[in-house]
Amino acid sequence: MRNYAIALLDDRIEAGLHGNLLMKSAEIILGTVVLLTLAAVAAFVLSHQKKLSNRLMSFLLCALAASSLAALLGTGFQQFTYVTPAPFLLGVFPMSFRLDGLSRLFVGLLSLILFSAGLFSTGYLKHLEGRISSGLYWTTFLLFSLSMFGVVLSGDAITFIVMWEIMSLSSAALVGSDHSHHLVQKSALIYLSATRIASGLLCGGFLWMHSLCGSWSFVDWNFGTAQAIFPALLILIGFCIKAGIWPFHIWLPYAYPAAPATVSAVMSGFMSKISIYGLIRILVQGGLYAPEIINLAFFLGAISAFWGVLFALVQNDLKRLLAYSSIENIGLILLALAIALKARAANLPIVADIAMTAAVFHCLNHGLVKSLLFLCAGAVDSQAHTRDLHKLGGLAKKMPWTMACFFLGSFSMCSIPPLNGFASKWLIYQSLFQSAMLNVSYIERGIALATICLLSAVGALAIATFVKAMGVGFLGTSRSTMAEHAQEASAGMRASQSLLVVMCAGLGVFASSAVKFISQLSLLSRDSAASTAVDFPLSIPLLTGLLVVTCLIVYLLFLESSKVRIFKTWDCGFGALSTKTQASSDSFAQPLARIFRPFLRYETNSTIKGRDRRHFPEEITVEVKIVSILESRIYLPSLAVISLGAKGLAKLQAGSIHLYLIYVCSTLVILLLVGTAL
Amino acid sequence: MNGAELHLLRSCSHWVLFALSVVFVPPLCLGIIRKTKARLQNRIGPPLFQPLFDILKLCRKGETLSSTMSGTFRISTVVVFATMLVLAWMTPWLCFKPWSPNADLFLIVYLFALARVFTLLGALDSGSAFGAFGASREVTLGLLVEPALLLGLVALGIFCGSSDLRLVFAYSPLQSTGVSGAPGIWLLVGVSILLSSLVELSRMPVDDPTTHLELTMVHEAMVLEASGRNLALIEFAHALRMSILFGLSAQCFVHAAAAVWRMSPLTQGILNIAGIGLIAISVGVLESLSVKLQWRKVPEFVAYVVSMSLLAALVAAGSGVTKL
Amino acid sequence: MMSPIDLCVLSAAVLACLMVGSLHLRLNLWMYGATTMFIALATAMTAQAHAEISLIYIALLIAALKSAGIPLFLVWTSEKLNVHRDVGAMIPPPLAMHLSIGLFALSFILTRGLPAPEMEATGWYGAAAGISLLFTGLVVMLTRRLAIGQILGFLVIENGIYVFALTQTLGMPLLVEMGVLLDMLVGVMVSGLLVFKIQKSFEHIDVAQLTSLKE
Amino acid sequence: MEFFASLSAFPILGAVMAAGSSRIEQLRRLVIIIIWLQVIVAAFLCAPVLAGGAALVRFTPDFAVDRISASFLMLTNFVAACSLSHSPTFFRNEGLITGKTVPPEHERLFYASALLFVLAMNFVFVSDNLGLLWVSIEATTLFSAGLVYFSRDKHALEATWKYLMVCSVGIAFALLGTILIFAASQHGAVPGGSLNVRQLLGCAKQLEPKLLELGYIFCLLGYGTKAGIFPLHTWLPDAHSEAPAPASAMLSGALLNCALFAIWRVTELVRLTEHHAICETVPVFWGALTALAAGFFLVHQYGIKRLWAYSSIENVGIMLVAIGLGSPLLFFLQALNHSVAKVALFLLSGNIIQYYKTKDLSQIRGLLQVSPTCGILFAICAAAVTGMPPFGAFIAEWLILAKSADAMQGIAVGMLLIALAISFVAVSIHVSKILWGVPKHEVAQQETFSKYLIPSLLCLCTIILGLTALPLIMVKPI
Repeated sequence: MRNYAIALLDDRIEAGLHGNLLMKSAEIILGTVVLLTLAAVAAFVLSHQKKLSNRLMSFLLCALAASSLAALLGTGFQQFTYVTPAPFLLGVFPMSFRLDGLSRLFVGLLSLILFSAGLFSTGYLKHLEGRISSGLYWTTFLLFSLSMFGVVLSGDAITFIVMWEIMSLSSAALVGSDHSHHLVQKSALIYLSATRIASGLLCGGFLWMHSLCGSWSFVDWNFGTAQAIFPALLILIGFCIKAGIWPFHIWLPYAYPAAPATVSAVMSGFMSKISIYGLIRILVQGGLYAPEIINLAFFLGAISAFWGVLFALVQNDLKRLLAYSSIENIGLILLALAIALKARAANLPIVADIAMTAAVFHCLNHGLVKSLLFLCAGAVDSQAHTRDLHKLGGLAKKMPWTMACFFLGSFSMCSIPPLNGFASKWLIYQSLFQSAMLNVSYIERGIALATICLLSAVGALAIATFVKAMGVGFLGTSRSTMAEHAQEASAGMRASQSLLVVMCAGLGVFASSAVKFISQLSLLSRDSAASTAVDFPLSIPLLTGLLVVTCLIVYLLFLESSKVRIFKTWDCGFGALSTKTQASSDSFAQPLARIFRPFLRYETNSTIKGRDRRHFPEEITVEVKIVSILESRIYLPSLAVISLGAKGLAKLQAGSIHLYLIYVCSTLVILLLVGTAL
Repeated sequence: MNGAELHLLRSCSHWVLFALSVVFVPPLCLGIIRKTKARLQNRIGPPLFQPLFDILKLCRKGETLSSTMSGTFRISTVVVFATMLVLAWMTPWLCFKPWSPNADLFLIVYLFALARVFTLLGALDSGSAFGAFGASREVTLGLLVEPALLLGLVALGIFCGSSDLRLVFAYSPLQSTGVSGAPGIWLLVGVSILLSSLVELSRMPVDDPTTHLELTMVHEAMVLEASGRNLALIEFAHALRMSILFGLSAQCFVHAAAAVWRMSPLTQGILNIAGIGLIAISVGVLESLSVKLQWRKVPEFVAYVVSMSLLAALVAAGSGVTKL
Repeated sequence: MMSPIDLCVLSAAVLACLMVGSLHLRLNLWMYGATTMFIALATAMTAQAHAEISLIYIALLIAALKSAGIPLFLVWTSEKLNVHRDVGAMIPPPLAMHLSIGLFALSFILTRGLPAPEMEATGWYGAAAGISLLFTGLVVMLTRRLAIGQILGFLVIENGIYVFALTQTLGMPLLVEMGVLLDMLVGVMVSGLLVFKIQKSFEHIDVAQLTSLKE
Repeated sequence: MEFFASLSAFPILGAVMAAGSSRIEQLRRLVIIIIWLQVIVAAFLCAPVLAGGAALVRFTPDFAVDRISASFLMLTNFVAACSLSHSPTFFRNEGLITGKTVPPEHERLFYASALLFVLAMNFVFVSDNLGLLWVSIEATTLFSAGLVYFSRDKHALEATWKYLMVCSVGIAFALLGTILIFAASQHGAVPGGSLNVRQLLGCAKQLEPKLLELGYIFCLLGYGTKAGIFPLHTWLPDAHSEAPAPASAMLSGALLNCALFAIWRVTELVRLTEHHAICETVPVFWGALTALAAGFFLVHQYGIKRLWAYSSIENVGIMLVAIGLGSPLLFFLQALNHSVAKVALFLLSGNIIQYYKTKDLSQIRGLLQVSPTCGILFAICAAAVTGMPPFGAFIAEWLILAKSADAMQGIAVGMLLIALAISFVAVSIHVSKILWGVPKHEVAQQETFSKYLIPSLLCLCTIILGLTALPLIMVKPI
């Protein structure tokens, strides 16, 4: 053990000797990090002046994001490892950070999201006055963001797991920050438990790999060997839990709605991608070939893509809907990863490159879009004081800017050209198409075709989901007075939304260069030498231009000059329509939900009251019930088993001293038996 | 005159032909369908170009908007119309087409989706119950039909080794005679595209466009609030969509034929247009013979379509030449 | 063949077994005293067998403190609290006695395998006696409900261990022996005081009823 | 002789004065001074080992400190000093907040027995002789009984009685084990036998295997009872929850280490012999089992201090694994981190109990509202004690897991991981219920700086232990 510690000491010193200019910049980043932590504490100290601390902290957050972006650009494209010098140590381990193509991409994404979250915060936190303690919120938020930087930059397993745990803990604290509601507490605890289980599995996998490869740094880990299957499985499951892949997604629809919008934006936008990052960094770049694992990942990804969007369709809480849709997208990303691995195993480098690019590109896109959508939802929540689609509606006139941002985000989620969602979706389709064409085994071809079919169904469902969100949430007339009195969001909030919208549109229109950039990082392997550029043949800019121009022409030709008369919506001559006559979110989703009844456990019970009910109903109530099978059939029972076991064990502590003495004696007997056995 | 001029003339003629067919084919399709139905009901029926006249008439009218509407409604009309024009340009639904950019099949399908989304938003903007009815049904049909359409095109793509529809339809039958099941694939895909277009366009047996019982309508219910030029744009876009889809399936049938008997591009072109007409007639016949399916039965109908294109795709994947 | 030392310790063990048979506190305590006296005797014999002066002091200490002092103290306590009979827990005393006699036999079997101590023919009897005293003590602790009964059981266990040490080893270091004795005395004192407190706040010293602290 | 004098002078002096003095305020100050003086004394005694790099310092034939015992000696005195320096504040507030003032004679008895308790614990670490080790451990039991008995109500009585009886029986077994080891040493190894640790370590190979094995088993059982290994832990939650907060802090932060240290002594001995399977397999699995059981016990808890008691049991299990892996370094690291965090937790729990006037977890809500400082310190310490990074405990547990994984103890690793997960989830559920929400009824409390001085100090320590090279520096010599 001593040698262990000493060895660590030695290689730390060695690493210290190999310092170069890049490390200087890294030290600068480290410095800012420390400084910001101090600032967070400061915020905590002056937390009683809410306004000031909010301003200061959101500024600091933006500063952090900007500085990290600057550091990214500053360090150019070379990759380097940085091992912390003596004082910055994890007890006995040096922290080792690694900056390369992959982490660069994710750091960039994180910085963007954090920047917009910071912009958003000042305006948003107003409506949480008195419900959350801003000092605590900001401290944990900064801790959260710093730890996420740490995770994507970490070069070895220990740094990774440390940062990972800090991230989980701080995010759980953030989820629970509005802890006066009971539901919020419950959600935070569910999330905390899920994430702890995930990290437990990860620890298991890491320890196992360490005992196999004798090293903590990811670079030395090789998953090609036969006995590396089990650690690979542990790691895969761990990451799946954290990412909210079916069937481990239970925590997600609780956590995201419960958290403040900024937090859920960051969590869904980036934290769920961190699992993907981990999968790429550890399993993909570790050279995983085991078909069992790959097929498992493929299967899980496909299922969660479908399951997520299906449940998103029938949600009535705006943020819950978004949460489920991020399950869908993470599923898509995992699916793409699995396709890449399959293709690599089947020796189809082109397909593998396409799929890999698709996965990473979709990470970026979904990160941006989903944080945009969550921010918009937050804006709606802060202005209309509800997220329930049954109470929303008619916001189009109240908050047009937010509506525009939300619509564009939703289009991108429906992967409609020319927005970025389409580009990455196209890549996934393309990879499947190619493997259906090129793959040697006919079974694989069939699977690819079936997956294409599934994906198109998922796409159509996504359209249904987001049309519902847009139409019921923003169009028509307000369904409640709260929505009636909504105001447009503050300038900062709008600015952050628009920033993200611009990013999405940009990534969509100039997808081809983005794709080239990503594919040249050649993320499939550790050595960035073997890089083959994936080409993106669609001329999206032309298409966009064409669409815009045609729209303008058509508008000018036809509608611009036409005489318009404003009248009320046609009411079949019954007189003024009540807002209840509009389609509610349930009724909009009903035909589709009916088709998928068996999956959703979809039940509608309607009761009609009044004498002669058929002709003169006095009261009609229709309620829709959806039961999540997993939760009711699997998770709750297993929880019950655990708590039952705990109760049973607690019976041992019965309070009688005679019993206790008997334990002592029986333990003695057992020990003697064991001793004789050994 | 030399090659360059000839080529120029050629492309000019293509442009002209294309423009003419974009303007006249869609209303003609509608007209033919109506005419057929009238004939089968022993009526004279309106002249073939009546739909065009209707649209022109609507263009002269002013429009009435609901007070609840935001700008979304009008924007959506414009976008739908524009998208349809772009689609008409990009999709190889006619075999005489001017130059167009990469008509990737996924892109085409998702451009259709774009049009659909805006139609839905327009329908929901007025806050009327009918619009919402129509929208939620349209969305359901979309879910059912999109896989069928996509898979059909994918089958062609796999068979011809590219996802670019230009290449797919430029794919000369001479190459494919060697490959087993070539006409079969074309035929299957043609049929599945035709049937899915029936669903997509919400015509019989899925929906009866001529009825005015709102509770059963899909498309008509969505455009209930539209009027005047708005309505004109919507109707024309709808017709254009119809002719594009019919054109695609006609193309498939032509290729299927070409895979058996060789024929010159000119004949192909003529057959293509004629095919669209024939399809329109047959749709008319179908509509006057069949009855509207019960709403709950629609998925079963669509299941046939999906299975057909899946079959085509599987055959294609099975027989497709493996390029490594 | 059996040395007088073995005889002493074995009779101590038997006496202890017999002690289990009665619930009468004072009788128990005096029997315990007698047991301890036997052990003191055995210590003295060992002392002269191995010419260990220190053991003589130990023997005297045991005789004085353990076989006389402690029983007196506990008897005094029971007089003060005027409890005279234990209620007896779980199994009735005759059965408990037979059980401990059975354990007495068992201890012979268990200790058979132990290697004999240095320059001794056999330490078997001594070891058996020690272990059986240990068992008896445990039986007492498990079957007595009164606090005093439990103290008694603990004392018997202590005796057993001491006997084992005496017969298996050639005298532990004096310091350790002293420490052990001291600890025991303090322990008995502390628990004796506790018994008073228990009586004061519960109006009984039935420890089987102290079950309010549990999960 | 001067060794005994130097080590025991201050505690005994303090104890005598505490028993005698009548002015309580003076006494409170005096105790603080004395205990820190004791820390300095201990530091002087250990200096040659810890600073000078000597392997062993022998005071008398039977008293010596080697590196690990020196580290533990320092830790124990530090823990005791922290708890005792917090106790005056605690007793004052006991009077101020809960209203029922502590009778001065009770407090005097508390200080007296606390100081003697500390002395006994010191002797545990300095005694280089298994017999004396046993004596001092027994002594700790007797003196700490006085601490547990502090509040003199029925519960306290019950807890004390159980503590005394169960531990005495266990300790008796330990004595038997010690005797067996002595007997083992007489068979050829040492003429006339010996209990001197160095001597035994020197001739470990010649010890009579059978007797040694028996002795090991009995010692493990005996000291295990004192350390609260499942299922011998039965006394522990009662004692910890009934004692006043500073006392529970000492019991959990120092006493358990003493017992485990005793186990380490015998394990160390048996490891040197040929057949050391028993001292590897048994502790590793028993420890993992203990951790797992404690995790389950944590799920349904009603007492705030019982909660921490069970978490102590879990940590004892982990330390036992470290012992089984034969690594004093890991054992000490884990002990260090656990003690520091756990002491802080018990002291804070004392404050919380004073705020809410109840130990019942279901009555304690909304601490973040009542006292943010207390709440945040509480949360930090809870995270630290459940082995969350970046606190020291994480590193220690990680090292232990890694070592046992490398030692191919896959099952133990799995059990430990499950145990850690369950206990974390359970603790975090209880803690977040304490922190969040709104208090069930009006809570009277006045914030004073002194209340949080020691806990925040300890918080800082665990963070430093986790985030700096300090552990490396501290444990490098071992």
